Amino acid sequence: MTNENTLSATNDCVIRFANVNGSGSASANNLFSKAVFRLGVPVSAKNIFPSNIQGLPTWFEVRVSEQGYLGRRGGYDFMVAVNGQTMYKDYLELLPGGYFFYDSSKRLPDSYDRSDIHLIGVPLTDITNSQYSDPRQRQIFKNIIYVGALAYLLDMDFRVFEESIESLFAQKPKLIEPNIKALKLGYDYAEKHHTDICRLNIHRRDLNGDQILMEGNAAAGLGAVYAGATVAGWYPITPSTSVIEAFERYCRAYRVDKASGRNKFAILQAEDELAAIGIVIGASWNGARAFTATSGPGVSLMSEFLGLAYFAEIPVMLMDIQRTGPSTGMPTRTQQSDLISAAYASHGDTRHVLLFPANPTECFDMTVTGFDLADRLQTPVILMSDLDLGMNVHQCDPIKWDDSRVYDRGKVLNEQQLTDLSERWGRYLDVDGDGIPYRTIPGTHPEKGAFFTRGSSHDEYAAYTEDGEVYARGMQRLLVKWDTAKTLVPAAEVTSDGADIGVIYFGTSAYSSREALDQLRSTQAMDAMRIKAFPFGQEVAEFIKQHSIIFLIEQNRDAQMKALLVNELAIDPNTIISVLNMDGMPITAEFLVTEIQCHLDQLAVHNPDNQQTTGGAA
Amino acid sequence: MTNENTLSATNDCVIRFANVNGSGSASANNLFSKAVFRLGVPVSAKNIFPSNIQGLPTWFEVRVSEQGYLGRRGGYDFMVAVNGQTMYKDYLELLPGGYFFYDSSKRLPDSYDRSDIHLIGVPLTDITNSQYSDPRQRQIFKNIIYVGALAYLLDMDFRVFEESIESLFAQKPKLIEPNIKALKLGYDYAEKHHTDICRLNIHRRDLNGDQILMEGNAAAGLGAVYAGATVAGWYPITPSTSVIEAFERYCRAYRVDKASGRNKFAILQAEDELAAIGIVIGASWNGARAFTATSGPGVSLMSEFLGLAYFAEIPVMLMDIQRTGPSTGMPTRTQQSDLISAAYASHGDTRHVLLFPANPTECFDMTVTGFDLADRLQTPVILMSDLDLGMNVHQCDPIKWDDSRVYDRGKVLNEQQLTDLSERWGRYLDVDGDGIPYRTIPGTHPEKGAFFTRGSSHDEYAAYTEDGEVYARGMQRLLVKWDTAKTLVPAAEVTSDGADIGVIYFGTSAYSSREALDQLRSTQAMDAMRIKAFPFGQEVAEFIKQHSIIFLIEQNRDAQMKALLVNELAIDPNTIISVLNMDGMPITAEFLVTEIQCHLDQLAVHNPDNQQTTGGAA
Amino acid sequence: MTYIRPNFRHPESLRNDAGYSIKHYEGALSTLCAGCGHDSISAAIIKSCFDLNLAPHKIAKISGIGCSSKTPTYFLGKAHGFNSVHGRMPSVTTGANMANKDLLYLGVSGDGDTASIGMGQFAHVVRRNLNMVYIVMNNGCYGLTKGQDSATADQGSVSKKGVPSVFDSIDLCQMALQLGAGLVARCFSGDKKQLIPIIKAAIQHQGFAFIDVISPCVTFNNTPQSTKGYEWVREHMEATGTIDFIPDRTEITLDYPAGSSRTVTLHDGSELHLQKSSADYDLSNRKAAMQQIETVKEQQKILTGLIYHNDTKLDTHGKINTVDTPLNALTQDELCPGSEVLAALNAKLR
Amino acid sequence: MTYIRPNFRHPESLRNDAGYSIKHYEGALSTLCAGCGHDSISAAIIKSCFDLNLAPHKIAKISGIGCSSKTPTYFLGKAHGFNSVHGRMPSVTTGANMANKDLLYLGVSGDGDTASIGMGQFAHVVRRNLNMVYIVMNNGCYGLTKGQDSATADQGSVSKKGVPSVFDSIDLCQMALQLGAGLVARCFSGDKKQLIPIIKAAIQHQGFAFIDVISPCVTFNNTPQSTKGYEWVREHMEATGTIDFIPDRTEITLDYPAGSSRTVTLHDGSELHLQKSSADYDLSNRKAAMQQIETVKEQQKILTGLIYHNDTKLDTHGKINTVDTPLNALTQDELCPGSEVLAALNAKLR
Ligand SMILES: Cc1ncc(C[n+]2csc(CCOP(=O)(O)OP(=O)(O)O)c2C)c(N)n1
Ligand SMILES: Cc1ncc(C[n+]2csc(CCOP(=O)(O)OP(=O)(O)O)c2C)c(N)n1
Ligand code: SF4
Ligand code: SF4
Ligand SMILES: [Mg+2]
Ligand SMILES: [Mg+2]
Repeated sequence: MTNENTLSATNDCVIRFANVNGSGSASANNLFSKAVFRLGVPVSAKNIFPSNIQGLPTWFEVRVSEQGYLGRRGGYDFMVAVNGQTMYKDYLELLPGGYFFYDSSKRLPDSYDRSDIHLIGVPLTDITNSQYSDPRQRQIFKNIIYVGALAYLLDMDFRVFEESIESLFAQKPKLIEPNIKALKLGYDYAEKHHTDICRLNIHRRDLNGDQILMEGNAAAGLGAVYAGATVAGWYPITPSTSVIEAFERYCRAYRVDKASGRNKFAILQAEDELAAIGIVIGASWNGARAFTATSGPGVSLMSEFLGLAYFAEIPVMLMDIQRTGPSTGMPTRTQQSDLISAAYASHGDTRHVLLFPANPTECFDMTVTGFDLADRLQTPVILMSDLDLGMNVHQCDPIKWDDSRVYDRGKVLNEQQLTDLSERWGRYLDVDGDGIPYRTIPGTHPEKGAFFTRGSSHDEYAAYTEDGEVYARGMQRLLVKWDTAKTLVPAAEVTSDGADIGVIYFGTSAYSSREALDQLRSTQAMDAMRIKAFPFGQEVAEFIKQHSIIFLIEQNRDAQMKALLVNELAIDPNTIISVLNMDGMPITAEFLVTEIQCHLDQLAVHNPDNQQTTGGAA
Repeated sequence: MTNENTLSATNDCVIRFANVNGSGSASANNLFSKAVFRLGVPVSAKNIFPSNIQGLPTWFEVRVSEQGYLGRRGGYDFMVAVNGQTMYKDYLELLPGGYFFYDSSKRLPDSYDRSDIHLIGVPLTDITNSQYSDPRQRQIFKNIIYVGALAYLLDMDFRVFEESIESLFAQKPKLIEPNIKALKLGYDYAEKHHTDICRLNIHRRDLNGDQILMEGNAAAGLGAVYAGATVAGWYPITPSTSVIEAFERYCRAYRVDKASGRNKFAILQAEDELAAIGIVIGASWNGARAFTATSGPGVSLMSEFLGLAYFAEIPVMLMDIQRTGPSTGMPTRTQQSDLISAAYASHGDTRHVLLFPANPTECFDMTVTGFDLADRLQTPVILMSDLDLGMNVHQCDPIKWDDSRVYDRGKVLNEQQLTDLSERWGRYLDVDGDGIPYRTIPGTHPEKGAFFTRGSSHDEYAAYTEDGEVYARGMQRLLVKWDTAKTLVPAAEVTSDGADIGVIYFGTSAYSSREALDQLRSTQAMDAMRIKAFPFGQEVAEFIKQHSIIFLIEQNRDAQMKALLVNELAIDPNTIISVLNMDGMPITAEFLVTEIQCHLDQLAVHNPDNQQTTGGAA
Repeated sequence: MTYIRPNFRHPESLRNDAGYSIKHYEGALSTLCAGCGHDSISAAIIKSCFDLNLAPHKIAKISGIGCSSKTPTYFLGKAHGFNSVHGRMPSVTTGANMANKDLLYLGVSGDGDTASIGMGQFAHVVRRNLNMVYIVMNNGCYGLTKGQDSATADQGSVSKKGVPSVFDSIDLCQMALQLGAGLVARCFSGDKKQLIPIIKAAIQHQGFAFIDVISPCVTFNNTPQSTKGYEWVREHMEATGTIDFIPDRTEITLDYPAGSSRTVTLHDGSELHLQKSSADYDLSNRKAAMQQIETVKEQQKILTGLIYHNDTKLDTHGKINTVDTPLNALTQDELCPGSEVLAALNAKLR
Repeated sequence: MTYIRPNFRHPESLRNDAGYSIKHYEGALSTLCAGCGHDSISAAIIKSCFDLNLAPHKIAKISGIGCSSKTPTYFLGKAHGFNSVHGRMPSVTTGANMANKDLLYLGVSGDGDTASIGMGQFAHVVRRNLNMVYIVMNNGCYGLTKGQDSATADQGSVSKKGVPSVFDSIDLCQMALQLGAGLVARCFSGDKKQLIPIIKAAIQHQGFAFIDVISPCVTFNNTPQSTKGYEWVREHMEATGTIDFIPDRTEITLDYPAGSSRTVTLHDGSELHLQKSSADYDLSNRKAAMQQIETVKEQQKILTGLIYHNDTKLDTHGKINTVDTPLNALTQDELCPGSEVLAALNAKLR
């Protein structure tokens, strides 16, 4: 292999760890990525795990990027291949010029015959076998040893690893020394046998400011605590479970009454998702802030109840941590494919508010906003997160809370207000013209404000009716409320420079989209918009109108966001070119650049003067 | 009132009966409408009933139309007002010049002061009280008496009523005479007291050919028998229950083994809709033709299972007899509002085949076709009927069956075929390029063809996989299958004369749409298309392309068919003007004419030369 | 269509100790069929709440879908009501109860609503011992959808359709017992003397109280061969005892004949007195109660009355250890940790 | 990751009377955790089917979602399998059974899959007496979603998380009994000697056969304080008897000590023999069986073995009176009434 082909870079590489799940590799790999972060270098890590508990292939991808690109780039520069089941595939996937790190206790078979990569063998098994006798220790320290080797190979400051180990085991100091010893074993072996082989380096910088490392689900759970949620009904499902786990953890930390030791929260593991959302609806109806978290199959099961909440106008906060569908699909892979089913969940004419967080900080913020919106609009609000965002650790801005912020509990009449009412109160009466009526909470007033909530048709005073006109009036008012929603949801983030081309993305595609845009803009001006909510505000319609070519980036097969845009904003679908990633892996910048460039090239061929481009179909 | 204002017509009127439910009026009213039919005059009847069992208002609307218009016209010419609860409202709703028939045993209050209508009082209570002592008889014969009076007032051949009674009570001949007596009581009273008052007549014609009177649900149930369905899992819900009741009735008639008295069918009332569709999926998977019928709430609950059937590729025949949503909504009113939830039911990227019958004959035909399509495409097929079609008696073409027709059971390998296979068989392998793989039925072959069905991701050989590429390949193949579906579903019915304007409708809107078109065409050329299925065939796209102004008629609030068209065919939504009826009552021709004319007038104002019309937003 | 009024008609002017007249406990006009058993149960609920001096607005009435589930509209018009979706009353009530432990939760359901589509939620609300009264208006059929057999229709029972039910019936009292309900009773809508004291006891009970009320559907399931018809039930009822509810034992001292009676003391000190009991088992013995139901059933009879009572178990709130203040009354200050703790939290995440 | 092989290893060459070797009954590589109880149950299923000489392709194995529900992939590779959705195995099996009464239906579920999300479907498949074997691999937790307590987790039981379960557990055997199952058994995955004969009996049973197999989750619920852990179960098992399955009673005449044994005869003439029984109740007496479970539980023990057996009831097909030919085998000729009858029908509709 010639030197020119050797990958070399400082603070710019992708390292992939190939492991077996249940083997303790996760903590070692996290130790590595956290070390990068602590070196002040932007880092992102993706855990690609199987849908079982033990013994199947799992990967961990670490992107190191001085430029701060936190999405997947595409391609692997360095492979830590310690899973025999997938090793050959991993080997083939390495980029030319890259580094293949493997356990050289066994020699590589002859089929491993690439001449365009660097082999880095470290006899992990031999080392651990010689150093440790306990099988469990052998397994654990084997992982730490390769991290130590990486520290040398990537020229990383060893001290940062030591510090990490020290803080990690602050509660169990006995474990500090053996772990550091294991690190050293790897470091030393690599130093001795692979001196100066690797031209990928990770050197200390100070680029991470006050950023933190957090999982989106933890942030959403914390958001629910800050938003004052007291009731959670839920049913376990990957990848949403950790939202509730985080909520519980933070509640235990901040919400236990000191004096009595009793809980200012009620978390019920329900018997299924129908019960989970039933609990949320009952609690919300009764004036508590309540929420649930689930994934696609749960959203399908909640569909009937979502229609009830829409029609009876009950606040619901639902978090959909999307995974790859349809059906059970790939439970441990990501996707943005529940958009249509969430937006229009339930039979009849229904539509629900969606929020699209793009990082953990937004998971927190949008959760809090979501509760406010649900209360204000008296309707379901669905936080459309995904596995990538929810279960991976992301580098993001710190969580902030403004102590002067007051919860918006919406139009709820208290006892005094009810007493003071002179006109007849109507639960479903639009007195302000915003389509939002006033509600009351059970038990508020001895004489006034009681009403009957029902999913069947009702008049302005909540009485049952089969009068088509009255029914239609109520349904039309819900459209007025929908218009109000457009003015209340978070606005899209627009970067506009008057270019002809506009690129739209949302949620976790944001990371890679930004990186791709940086690359594409070197040859072509492009504006960008990140959608944060459904229904869409005026700015979304305008952005689309202002650009003759629109690229819309999604992580699903069926261009679901496009369907929402076209349907809600009456946009000509032909003006939108979909760029779709659907394989369950977080979208890469490389894919985006290739796809968009390819479309641009085609357009150029068809319209050499680049004038009246109308875009191609998706 | 001047004579000019008096409504007068032969075989062209709308009569509305206002009754109390549970009072036995239904059979009397049916007797009346059936008499019209037997007089050879086209008739249609709509039963507008409450969502309870006894004691609430119910209406029955009979449209008599020599021209053969079978939809609702709009307006009432003759009101049979025998429900005190709604009488005043009924009174006000009568068209000027119309006839108000009431029980004159009690005098009308002074508030009944319209001078533009004819009052026809018949002392129904007095007559029955004087003639009958048994309270139950009094109630029943009161209804028959007003039918008798109508016979005179509308100048109908009395013999046809006698014949109807005779055939109705062929099994209980004792009841014939008293019923005829009651009819005569009414007839005679009217003849004596209201001689020649009424200028609406119903005279014998021979316009009904070989047509029949049937409910859509009965036809669908019969269709399932003819299609060879053997398993039905279901859960009661209005307005779908009578599909299963009909299926059972016809099975008992045609599917009981003569020798053993045992059933060649299995109908299970399930514990809920999830179980109902689970039963269908299990039975279909195991090679039986199976189906279920439900309404909106059931479709919502079936959503998760529909995703499984889509992804695991299991035939499902589902009938959605739509009612007014969302949630419980108006359970006894009609609507076409489950389109989006049915078409895209379930999380993830899913889409399902929909069929849109417009009359009972089509309910039969499309049920049979639906089973063939489900088997051929190995996917859910949903018959999108509605309450109006399903539960009202419609005049329609007779049911036909071609004995040379052979069920299309699709690509199922039998034992011999499996034995003969030389290549490796793959359950999800597209060998023909149409996106449809071959399946096998459990128990077919001792060695070959067993596979594992799952809702999780699978490769071409039905093995579990978490390989994103393999998953994506499967999902893309499903799109190929979707393209195949477009060529197999019933094509839209197009009437084209090269007009600029095209009117699109589907399902039960067809009746009124045709009538409206006849009216509108007197001033403006218009083409028409009736959509019969989703996904849309090429003809649908072409029709839209060929017309500069498109009106799309739907019975829902959110223009759901428009959303499907726009999304699936990449059509500019601005080219489609929605005409939406959403009050739960079957759409009327009057409404359509007014709405469309109003749009046309507006367009004319905006584009006086009627040239580059692009249509207005919905 | 009638306004539901308890049989024991009080003059409008008569007020209970809380100062409410009976009118305060009534609801809207009933739209059920004349003679429907459900209306009698509504009347019994009205009477029970009146007698117990409950503040009507401190009651939440929650139901599923069905004729039975419509009844909350017809009683307690001053209380908030929630007619949810079919079979899901338990989860909605659970959420409501979590939000505010201080209201009385009156859950109303039908046999279709509970024993079929709602079976899962029923089982789990029992298991969690939610503090509520759960009334099933059990007519053995689906009234609102026109009379299909329900899962409580006994094998061989014949409804208006004329076809005997082929499957075993589900006994909801046995299910409730099995799943750990603290109070289990079965009543007949036609027997107010038994029903009212039991509703009162259920209301006073802390934790999950289950009442299966056999409530004939006059329109679809009141044939002589229907085991849920008036005739059949009247003839086959076997009572655990004639029942008196005594609100405050210090107040009245009734002289029950020794040996023939027994007393159940409720958590607020009120008592349920069973006279001339035919049940010869310990009402607080679950195993015995289960046996007794079976034994009476073997005799082709229906065991009615209070079948089991035990209030020693913690309710859901007790089990998950929530504070005394209703959760919906906690203020933002009490709930939001504020900005300060975030500094430490963020630091930990670096 | 291991191939599931029954403990009693036959040489590959050994064939059963139907001519199949044990390999014919094996499945794909298991991806469960090493030591998972579920793998042992798979092995027992393989062995049972081998011993019973079943044609593998005449079996349909259907499951829900969970580690337990994955197992059908790991046994009977020649049989069609269906890994459906969470909690809905019963309805899919019901449909499959309706389509073809001639296959053996092996339903596999977990305690989460059955006792929580699947409770409703479970109750109703029992009630309908569907002819199937229903095996719950009961580990008291949600294995696949990482160890949350399930509804069968006993109050006070402590999983890997370290927090005792606060709610009552649901006893699925009692539920099955209550709902009318014809064969009810509880086993321990660690006791193949008991499990295999019971699986065989369940397979031979006509109608609904329920086996609750306590099957420890080594990863999340195998602590010493977990009542579903290996240690606890081994120490607290109380068996109804040591069990032998005797395929054909004419063939073998075993000499069981009189008085200490009892025999259950299955519909095909095979027998289940209980030796040294500790159960002193009549296995065909439902009430007694229910009592026995409770009694043993009161002693802090788990009753295992065959708990109840009675095959006198009609299964679902019997109740709805279907023809002998499997419905999926009826031809178009047999099913379609043809054009002729339409003339009469249309005439009636005029
Ligand atoms: C999801 C759903 N499925 C079906 C229905 C139709 N439905 C309305 S009431 C009812 C059954 C009611 O039976 P039950 O609970 O016994 O009440 P009853 O009318 O007998 O008092 C059904 C099936 C529905 N409303 N929602
Ligand atoms: C509708 C739905 N909700 C939730 C899940 C997530 N889920 C997968 S397995 C499982 C529980 C499994 O528990 P159990 O049935 O006891 O099986 P085990 O893994 O313990 O064998 C859950 C909740 C799902 N797949 N589908
Ligand atoms: S149908 Fe039956 S349950 Fe419903 S209101 Fe009438 S009598 Fe009551
Ligand atoms: S997690 Fe538990 S149940 Fe699942 S495979 Fe592992 S040991 Fe078995
Ligand atoms: Mg009922
Ligand atoms: Mg489990």
